[in-house]
Amino acid sequence: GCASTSGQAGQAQDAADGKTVALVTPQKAGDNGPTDNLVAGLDRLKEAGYTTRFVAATDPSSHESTLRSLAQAGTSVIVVSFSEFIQPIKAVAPEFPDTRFVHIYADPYKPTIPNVQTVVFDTRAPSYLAGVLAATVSKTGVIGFVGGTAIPPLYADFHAFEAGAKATRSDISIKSAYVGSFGDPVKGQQIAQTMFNNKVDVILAYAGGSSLGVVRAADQAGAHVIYDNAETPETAGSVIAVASQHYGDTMARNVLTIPAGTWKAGEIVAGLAEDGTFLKPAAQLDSVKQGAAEVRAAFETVEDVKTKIINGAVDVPFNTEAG
Amino acid sequence: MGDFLVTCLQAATPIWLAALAGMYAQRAGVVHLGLEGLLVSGAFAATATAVGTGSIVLALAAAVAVNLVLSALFWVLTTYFKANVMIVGLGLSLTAAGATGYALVVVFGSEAAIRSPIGLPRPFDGLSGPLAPLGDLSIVTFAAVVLSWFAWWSIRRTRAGLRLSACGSDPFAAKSAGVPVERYRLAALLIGGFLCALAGAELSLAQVQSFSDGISQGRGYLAFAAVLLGGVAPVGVSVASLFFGLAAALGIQSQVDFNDALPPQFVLMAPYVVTIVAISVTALANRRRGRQQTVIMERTL
Amino acid sequence: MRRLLGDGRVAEAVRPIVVVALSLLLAVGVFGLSGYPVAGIVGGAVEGSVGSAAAWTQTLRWAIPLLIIALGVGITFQAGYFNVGAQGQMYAGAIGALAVGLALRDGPAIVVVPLALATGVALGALWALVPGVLRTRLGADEVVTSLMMNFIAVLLLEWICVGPLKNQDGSGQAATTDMLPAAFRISDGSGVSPLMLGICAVLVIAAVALRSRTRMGLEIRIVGRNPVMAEWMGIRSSRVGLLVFGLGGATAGLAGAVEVFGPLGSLRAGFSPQMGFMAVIVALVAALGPVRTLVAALFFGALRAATLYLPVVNDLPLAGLDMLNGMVALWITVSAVPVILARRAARRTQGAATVAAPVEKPVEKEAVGEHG
Amino acid sequence: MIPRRSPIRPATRDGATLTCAGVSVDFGGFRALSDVTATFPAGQVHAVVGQNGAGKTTLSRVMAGLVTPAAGTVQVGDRLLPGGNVSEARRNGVELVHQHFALPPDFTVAECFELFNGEQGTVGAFSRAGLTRRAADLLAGAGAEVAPDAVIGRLPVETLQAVEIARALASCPKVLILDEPTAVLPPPAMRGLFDRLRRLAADGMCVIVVLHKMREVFGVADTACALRAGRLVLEPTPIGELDPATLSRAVVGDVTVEAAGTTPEPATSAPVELEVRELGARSGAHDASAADVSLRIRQGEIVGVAGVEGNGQRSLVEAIVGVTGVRSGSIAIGGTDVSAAPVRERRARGLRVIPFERNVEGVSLSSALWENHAAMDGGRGAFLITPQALKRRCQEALRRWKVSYRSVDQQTGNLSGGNVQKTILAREITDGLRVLVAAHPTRGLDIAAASDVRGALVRAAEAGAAVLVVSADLEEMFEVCHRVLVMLGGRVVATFERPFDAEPVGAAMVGGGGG
Ligand SMILES: Nc1ncnc2c1ncn2[C@@H]1O[C@H](COP(=O)(O)OP(=O)(O)OP(=O)(O)O)[C@@H](O)[C@H]1O
Ligand SMILES: Nc1ncnc2c1ncn2[C@@H]1O[C@H](COP(=O)(O)OP(=O)(O)OP(=O)(O)O)[C@@H](O)[C@H]1O
Ligand SMILES: [Mg+2]
Ligand SMILES: [Mg+2]
Repeated sequence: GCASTSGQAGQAQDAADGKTVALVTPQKAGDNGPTDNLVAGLDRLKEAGYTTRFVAATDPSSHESTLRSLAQAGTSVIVVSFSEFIQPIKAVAPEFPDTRFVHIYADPYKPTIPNVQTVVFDTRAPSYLAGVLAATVSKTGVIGFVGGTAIPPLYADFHAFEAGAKATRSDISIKSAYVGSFGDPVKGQQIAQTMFNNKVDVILAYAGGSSLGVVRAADQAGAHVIYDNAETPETAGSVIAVASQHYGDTMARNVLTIPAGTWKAGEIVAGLAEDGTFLKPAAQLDSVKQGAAEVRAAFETVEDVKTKIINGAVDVPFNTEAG
Repeated sequence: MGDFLVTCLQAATPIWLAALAGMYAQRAGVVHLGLEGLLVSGAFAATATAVGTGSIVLALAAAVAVNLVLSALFWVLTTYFKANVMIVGLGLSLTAAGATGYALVVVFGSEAAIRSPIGLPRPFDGLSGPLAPLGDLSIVTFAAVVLSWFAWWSIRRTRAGLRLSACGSDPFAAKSAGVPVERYRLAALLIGGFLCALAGAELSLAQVQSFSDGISQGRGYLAFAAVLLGGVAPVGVSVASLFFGLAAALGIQSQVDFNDALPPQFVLMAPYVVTIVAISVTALANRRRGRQQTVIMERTL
Repeated sequence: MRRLLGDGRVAEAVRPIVVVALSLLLAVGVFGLSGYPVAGIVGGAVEGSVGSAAAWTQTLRWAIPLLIIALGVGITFQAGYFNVGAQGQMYAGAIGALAVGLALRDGPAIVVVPLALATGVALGALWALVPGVLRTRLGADEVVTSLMMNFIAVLLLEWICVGPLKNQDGSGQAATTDMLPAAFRISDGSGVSPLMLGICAVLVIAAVALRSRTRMGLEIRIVGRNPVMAEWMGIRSSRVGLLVFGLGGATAGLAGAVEVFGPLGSLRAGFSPQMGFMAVIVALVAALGPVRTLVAALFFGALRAATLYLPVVNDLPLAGLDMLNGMVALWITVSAVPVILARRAARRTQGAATVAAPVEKPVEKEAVGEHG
Repeated sequence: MIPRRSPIRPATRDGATLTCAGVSVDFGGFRALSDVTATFPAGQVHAVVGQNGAGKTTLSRVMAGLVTPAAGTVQVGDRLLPGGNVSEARRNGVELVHQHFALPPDFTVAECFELFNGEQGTVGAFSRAGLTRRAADLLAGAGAEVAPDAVIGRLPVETLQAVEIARALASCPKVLILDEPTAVLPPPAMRGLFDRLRRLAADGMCVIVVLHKMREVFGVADTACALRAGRLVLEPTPIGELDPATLSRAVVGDVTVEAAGTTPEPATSAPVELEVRELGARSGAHDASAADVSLRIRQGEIVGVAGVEGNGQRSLVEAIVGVTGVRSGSIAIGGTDVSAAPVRERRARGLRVIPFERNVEGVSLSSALWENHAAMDGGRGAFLITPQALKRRCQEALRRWKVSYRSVDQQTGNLSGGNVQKTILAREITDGLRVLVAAHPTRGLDIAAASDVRGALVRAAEAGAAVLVVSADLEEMFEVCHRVLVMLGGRVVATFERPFDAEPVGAAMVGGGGG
């Protein structure tokens, strides 16, 4: 590379201190969901004295070059999120042994790459719990799943959701649909509305930006939503629970192990047990018009199942196939 | 059933209004590929203003104002600077997408969706009985019904409409009849800007009451397809748009009902496949009826 | 629908430069006004595109697919068809090439790679022939159909990546296919290799030859400007139409195949989402001339490299760069510059003119492309 | 076609004198008109003549407000018109009937009337019934038999002209300008038109007609003026003070126009080069289907097909050329059946064509001259070409045909109509020519250019080609043809041999008896 501008020189300087961290995500910020969550984690690193940079690399064919540019610019830690980055990391990480890579939400690399740490987030378990919750609180016996795009992790989440619901109530009926985009709340609303018109009364929304549409439809229909993003004032009244992940916290914690000297390559698990992923009652649950009490009651079952999942008594299926 | 029809109408409304906009433009001789951009800019302006002022009237006014400016820009570039209509249209769509995303960051500090405290009024909210589903429809959907009638009337039953159509059918003839062709084109584009402002407001403020980056998701291009599918005629364009609404609602319904049967990607493809088939069938029918496109001499003035 | 794509006359070489420069200025002005450091942006852009060997590699890496697609798009436009489906054709080509590569993953590279690239070319052409046949046989508008074919291809690619060709490593949650064997790759991840540059050189030479040394090139231009006259002269314009759709699709398909066998090594859902549209702009900036396409592709490759590099050194939102690309498209066909220049030139030579002044767009579909 | 009967519409408004003072027009630096000053008094028919590209159309358009003059004024009566304002011109009673008609092809006849004659500047709601009724009245008044809801794009040219004249008269103009109205008319219809113009002038209207043929000028006009290269070389002069020779000289300058002369008779033993047997073919909505058409043309023979436009001539020509399929019967070139052969194969056998519309079927206006010329071996020839060689070939051909051009790289659309026609001749009349099909070969050409073209046809025949001429210009056909067939409703209804007599031929064209 070259270091002609002062910005570059400054970065190189920081790199010498091991204090620059870059976050690369495959989606733009602003989804109020995973990406924003990660960006919040980045802000914590900034507070901790890191020079931070956030890069939204929306074009999969640019992933490799973005990683390479960052590494060449002397970035000391590069955090990437989601499985889109598996192949680019495999290609780039070995070229820059002095740069640490933290991969949030992916399968561990086999064999382990010495400068890559993978944080495996288990979102299946909270999906399973969401199925338990939905089946418990549903009055109609019909529940729904709304995904963003139809991709393997969401298929897996759906299958876990289905299993949780079926295990709770064998006659439960489950509808599912994919918006086709994580950024189309309008269609999310129409899908949810259609589901509510077809007897669904609880939806697990795993649709990022499109989930807001699901919430709006639920407001209209007086139905319940298990939400995948951070709560906002708009989600009051229909969101009964949040099924999400502490991406940002986990990321910040893991990056901070580097100066602490405890960083290790390979696999780190962030699941229910580690509080990396969770299903918890909505903070604004009291504003839900009907059934807040039932939801609270249902959470006793949920906690019960959660314990069983953690100690292995309940097996959450893992199936990334469609259908 | 009523619910299903309401979903059809909701899905159709933005496409419908944008398609009417495209119809006016194409009648006047301007192929309008900027509909997508105008949808986004209308949606953004409406939502940003609603967030800022809390007034739905101001929100609509802002959407209209922004779209009038962009439509005028379209006109200036294509008419005065003789830029290629289609490239400018596509460029407008791309620029609007980028500019609204950029403005989100600059004005609101993040790329996050902005949420409006208010939505479009729903004139029949609170009805009970079989008409209850109508309560879910925003005022813009009803406006679309009225405006499509207006489009029909203005195009088919007024001299101004005849003059507008002449600008597209044979600009030289129009000019010979004393029609100020460029001004009529500007008028058509401005009407289109207004219609797309309503369509954009419907997208962002009717149901989801928020604007997020890329909210129109290609609906403007479907609207353009509806213009051609509907034979650039008011009734045909309305029918084509409603057909797209129906296709969208059916797509959703079939996902909900049989998601296991078919990979979701194929269900999501349906509207596009349907469009191609419909355009081809229309073209074939026109060809059968001998309505072939002929090379028209462009007489210069 | 046949359309005019600019009237390609005086100062044709100057116009794109002026327009692009103005767009850049305008965009940088907007960035500056909204509080981003102008010097940092410009510096970063230069550094990311031409500032180092790595930057040059990046510029070439993005110029290659743009060039390959734009050469074909240019041919299609020359014949008067406004095919905006390069994106979908590129995906079709990528899918076809990868499928062959994976199916024959144990075969010898010397056989499999050419076969796979050829499959990509064929599938790209087939994808383009859908709108092509509908247009030439039924008269269905190619803008709409090719646009719709793009949407379909995006979903098809997504399905391929999560369904039939899904990478089953680990828990199988990546929306991507298996990697091709390293022996099959025609470049490493940097996306530039002598072989790929060679392919580009061959294509540019072929396009130049097609345009100025073959009867086919001549007939394509005649069909593009007046299909009726072409028919009367014995040129079957619908065949030429199919041919150019096929050629355009073939190059886009090749670009997809080259992406997969070069920098990517596997298919990823939604890769290079703007490539097709950018190639249209490249072709138009170059006024459909092959050599100028090369220059324009390099420029837009550099712009893309800069665009990708800027977030590495700056906080500029990605949307701002989309806006910049959009603005280039917005002004790119503006002909105010040549109109003004032509008027000047005419005023100078006034009186000397014995033959009429230039004709302005005499036939509706005339004038895709440049003259002389 | 429907013969026009009594044109009964009187001018209900007084005419007015039209005056051009110092009118100049620039087209991007090219001076199309310079300093034209002329007065056209009311109550007369004024002829405007001039070569192709002389500026006749431009002058008409300036008067009608369609072109903004760079300098000068147009005055109607005592009212000065603002330059380049059609509405004002029309409000002051100036109507222009265009050379190529300006009616939107998607419109119905009734809609056209409303477009042109509805009140300006109002939204103007109307009902369909009202529209149709008004149109029917106007059409009846103008003696044109057209259905008000007929679509413009499907009407034959002659009917279009009737519609255009009806719509021009509907606003009771003071000044009526017609740009080359005779180009599309057969003789009987032309006579009808002239009668009508005379009557309008008699009623006080100022009628200005752009014409090419001396006979027409002397047949209809009260005054004539001539344009040459944008200048008025002959002021409107009473026709009595002029004779055809003087006027011709004013038009073409000092160039002498040679007559094509009479073609020598071909030997009766000469082999048949083009044979059409019981042909059935249909070209499209604008033309009658050719039905049961048979004709044989020997080497050296020129056969004319006369007829009112729209009676199957186009179907016949397109079937011979091969752009329209043969439905029944057969076509043979040089004894070989080519009924199913594609265009390029027929051209390879020596078929050449001068098409109906030179700017549509003949050349690509925005292509370079050499490209248009190289199109001659369309679909054939070697895969690789050498542009330099093609340019040289084009250059030689254009020189031989005395086309005035600057460079073979120049856009074809920059040439005037006559020169464009010559580039087509230069491309089509080449070695290997065996059958030449010439449709309206001289339409719209000035005297000099037209005579060149006729000479070319004759020379082609002398060199042994079989020539088929389709035209509505009987004079021209009588001059060059050995035989003339008349087509009506897609059939050959009569055949005439030398010596020709215009009366029966004209009668046959409109279905009044035959020979
Ligand atoms: N829009 C235009 N731009 C440039 N030049 C033009 C334009 N219109 C006409 N001209 C040129 O002006 C000259 C006069 O044209 P005009 O149409 O008036 O000729 P004309 O006398 O009507 O010829 P014709 O007998 O062929 O109809 C021609 O040389 C023509 O090439
Ligand atoms: N835009 C233009 N620029 C330059 N010349 C033009 C333009 N439009 C027309 N002309 C020229 O103006 C003249 C008049 O055009 P017009 O349309 O009347 O055709 P024409 O040459 O008279 O042939 P014809 O009457 O047989 O169709 C022609 O010489 C033509 O070449
Ligand atoms: Mg003329
Ligand atoms: Mg003429």
